[in-house]
Amino acid sequence: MIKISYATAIFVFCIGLYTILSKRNLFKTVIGLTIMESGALMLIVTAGYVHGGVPPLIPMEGQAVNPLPHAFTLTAIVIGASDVALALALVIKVHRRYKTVDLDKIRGLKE
Amino acid sequence: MILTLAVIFPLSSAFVIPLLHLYGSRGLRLFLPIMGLGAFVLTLAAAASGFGDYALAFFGGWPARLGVVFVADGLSSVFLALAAFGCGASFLYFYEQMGTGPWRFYVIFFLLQASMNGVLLTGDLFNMFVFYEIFSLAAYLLVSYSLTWQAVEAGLKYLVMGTVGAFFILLGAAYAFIATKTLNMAALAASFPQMPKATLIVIAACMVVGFSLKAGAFPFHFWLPDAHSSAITAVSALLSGVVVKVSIYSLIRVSLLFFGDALPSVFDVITVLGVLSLLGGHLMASRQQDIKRLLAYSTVAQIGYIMIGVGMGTATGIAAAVFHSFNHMLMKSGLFITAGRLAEEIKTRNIQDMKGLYYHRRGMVLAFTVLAAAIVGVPPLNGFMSKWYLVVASVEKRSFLAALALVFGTVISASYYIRVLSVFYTPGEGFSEHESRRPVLAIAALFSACCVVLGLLPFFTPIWELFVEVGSKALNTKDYIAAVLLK
Amino acid sequence: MTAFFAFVCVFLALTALVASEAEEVLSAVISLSVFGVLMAMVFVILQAPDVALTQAVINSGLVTSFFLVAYSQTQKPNLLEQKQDIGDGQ
Amino acid sequence: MGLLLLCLGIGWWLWKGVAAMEDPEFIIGPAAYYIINTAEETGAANIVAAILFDYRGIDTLGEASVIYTTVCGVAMLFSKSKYKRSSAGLSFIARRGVSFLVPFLLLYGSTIILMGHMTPGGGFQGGAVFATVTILLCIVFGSSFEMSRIKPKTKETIESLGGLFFVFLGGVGLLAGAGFLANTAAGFPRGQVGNFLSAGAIPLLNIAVGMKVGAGLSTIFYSMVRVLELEFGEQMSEVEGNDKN
Repeated sequence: MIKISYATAIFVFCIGLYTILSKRNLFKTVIGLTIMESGALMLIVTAGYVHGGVPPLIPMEGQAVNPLPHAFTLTAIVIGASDVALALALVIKVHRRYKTVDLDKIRGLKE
Repeated sequence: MILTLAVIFPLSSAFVIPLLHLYGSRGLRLFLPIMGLGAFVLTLAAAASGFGDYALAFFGGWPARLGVVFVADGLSSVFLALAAFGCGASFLYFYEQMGTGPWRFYVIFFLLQASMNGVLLTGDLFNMFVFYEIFSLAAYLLVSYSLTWQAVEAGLKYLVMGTVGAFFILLGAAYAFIATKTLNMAALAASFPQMPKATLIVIAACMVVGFSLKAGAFPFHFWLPDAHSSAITAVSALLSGVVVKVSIYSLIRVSLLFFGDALPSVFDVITVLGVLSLLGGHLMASRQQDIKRLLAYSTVAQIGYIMIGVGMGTATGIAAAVFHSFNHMLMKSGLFITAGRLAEEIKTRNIQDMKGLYYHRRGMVLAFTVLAAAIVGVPPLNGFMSKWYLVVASVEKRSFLAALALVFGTVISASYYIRVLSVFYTPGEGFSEHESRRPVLAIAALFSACCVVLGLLPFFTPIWELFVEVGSKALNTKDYIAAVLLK
Repeated sequence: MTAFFAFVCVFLALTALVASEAEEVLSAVISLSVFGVLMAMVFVILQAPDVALTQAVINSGLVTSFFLVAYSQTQKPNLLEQKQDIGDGQ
Repeated sequence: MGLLLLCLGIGWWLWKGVAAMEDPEFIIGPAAYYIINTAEETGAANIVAAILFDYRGIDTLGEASVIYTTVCGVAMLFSKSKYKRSSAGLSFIARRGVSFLVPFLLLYGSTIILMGHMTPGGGFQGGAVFATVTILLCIVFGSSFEMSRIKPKTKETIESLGGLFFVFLGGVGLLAGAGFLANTAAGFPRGQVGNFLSAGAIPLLNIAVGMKVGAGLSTIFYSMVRVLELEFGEQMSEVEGNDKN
């Protein structure tokens, strides 16, 4: 189960990277950022899972999973959301200048 | 205590400024210079506490293994001093030009300074990522601060590239966490050599790619010239002088601490990246007609110099890299301030339109000349000294190719800076006849004087030995681990 | 449990692919929202309720609404032009 | 196609990095310490909250600052924009339904924040719920309704005060000599694990973060909703004129 999770996380990360590299639409780029971030987060959360673990809440019955990655992930989710919000705000701004979100048509800064 | 305050004071300044703005703007006029000065002094004090022994600050009173710890050693001290001076100059320049009107700029500026100190001080990989993100977001915003379309577009480009870099760093941290179940940098450094080779390579690649993206080394450089040339002058000076150096610091810290023993081939990769960015940056710079773009590409090349120094992986190499970082902060901030001010005054950034500028703006052009001579590496100036030590370090390590690239790069940079200067000194007409205001001239003069002084100091004082000590201390990871974990 | 988890993971990868490959930005955004909810499910299965709550609220709620706002902002001129066209037609 | 292959290659290589490590059978590292000692040392029943606000409190301050930076930036980017026209909002039934729903949502958000040290949740999640409520109000009642009720100035004040409150609570620890953001070591009462009043400063920190995140995220949304920019104004008013005709 852990290996499945790792594999999915890596696959998702790579899809995000591929989206950023290949798509010419600025919205797609931002979507790629979100997907990439989720992949990295899934990897971290999976790192804390142990077989048959219970959530890290007192009182616990049985062995708890590792709570440290949960704290990391919480922080990282909020950071990712802020990144995305700022990126979208800038996309709106760029769109107001060029009236398009197609990277190929945005050629203000050359070379 | 002082380490904590160096982060908390600018941070709370950033929280207070909107309140001051909303409820009585006289307070803002009164407190803003105090805040700027306080941040400057506290950063310098934190830097001073790190020289000599390791200075530590434990958050929440937890030991380093459990909580987050701030560590100041020689390496972070030098970079803290660099950040203090660069931020101070940029703050002064902006304050002189704009006053207290654009208060949002100051909020973002103080957030940048607080998080920068955080990155330089922290001893925890995830904490570094968090501070790094504040710092990067603030940098993207400062780039697009002027809200011209170039600035917004450059900001978006910078944001996308920087965020991809940040996620690579996060991925590297995730791998490190999977392998060791901790993210304290000292604990990680202790357990890295036992890690499987495949994992180690993945972590190394993620970190190098992430930090190179953030620093703008050659294959990942394409956002840097746009961002650094589209921003307003104060921000350009800040970005080229300080922001890039923080990424360099993280690269040095991570590569030495984690891969110094475990995977030494990382340093070869860093050297190759350095040589590539040196040659690429200089070649691109020599083709530019826009003076700020020229300076921005020159920054790419100078990052190459610093990375070659890091890639040597020896005490001399690290010392030369650190020394060159400091010098580059002085030179490039000064160049951006002078060139940016000149370009603002004559309302063009095209080099060809600046013919005869010397005869109308003597002070600024003279300062520019000194700084340009320093960055090319004319002998008694600081640029020459650090480049000399870089060559010495690479010859010591027997990587003659790197040394050759260093020399060759200097020749190219001489060619294009001479092109700019010859335009400045050719007689020409058509500029309004008012000299720049005094404070800006004073900043420019101060920076060029520092360049001369730092170039002469190694002849009279053991300042170079100081840097070598910083380098050898940074290389000594055992001491670092012991100092952090055993307290 | 493992089989269910594998099923969710496959679905997750599929929604990520759709979000990446969809022609329409709007369908990509909706797919991203579904992706966020599935990710929250994965976090629940991995015994991380805190993270799942955050993921559900922030990533599939707030971020999606940000995307939709930004998308509608960029669509506005086109909409207006269309309206103008219709007006001219009349 | 080449890019796809490149990404798949990177993925394969990342997978080899993961496959080289063994799955954990039990917990090692600082987390083992947290699980055993959290109840005794911090008094929080939710170990994740204890880590976020006590063991690694500075991370959380940084995280709150990230949102603050974004809010500042988005407000800066759209500072020249203006609301020219409020969106109309939805029908009467939807309005009634939502105004019935809103108190419960607010209650839910406050519960998440206040119980953050005992159950899953906390300042971030609760703040995000509050922000969602304001977004809902914007959609249902039109964008000018919320503006007239809660001024941007109020939101900005709440946000700054939240940040200052966090720093102040941290500063108490610094003054007590136990380090920034110290909790029980700085004299905050630990209380009984599982009680509402327990875990020292953690509930207070949750409130501070909730204030900051709620106000911040809703400011981001409202800045982005601002419809028109000045340079765009004429074209829009023309179109509006057409609409009326």
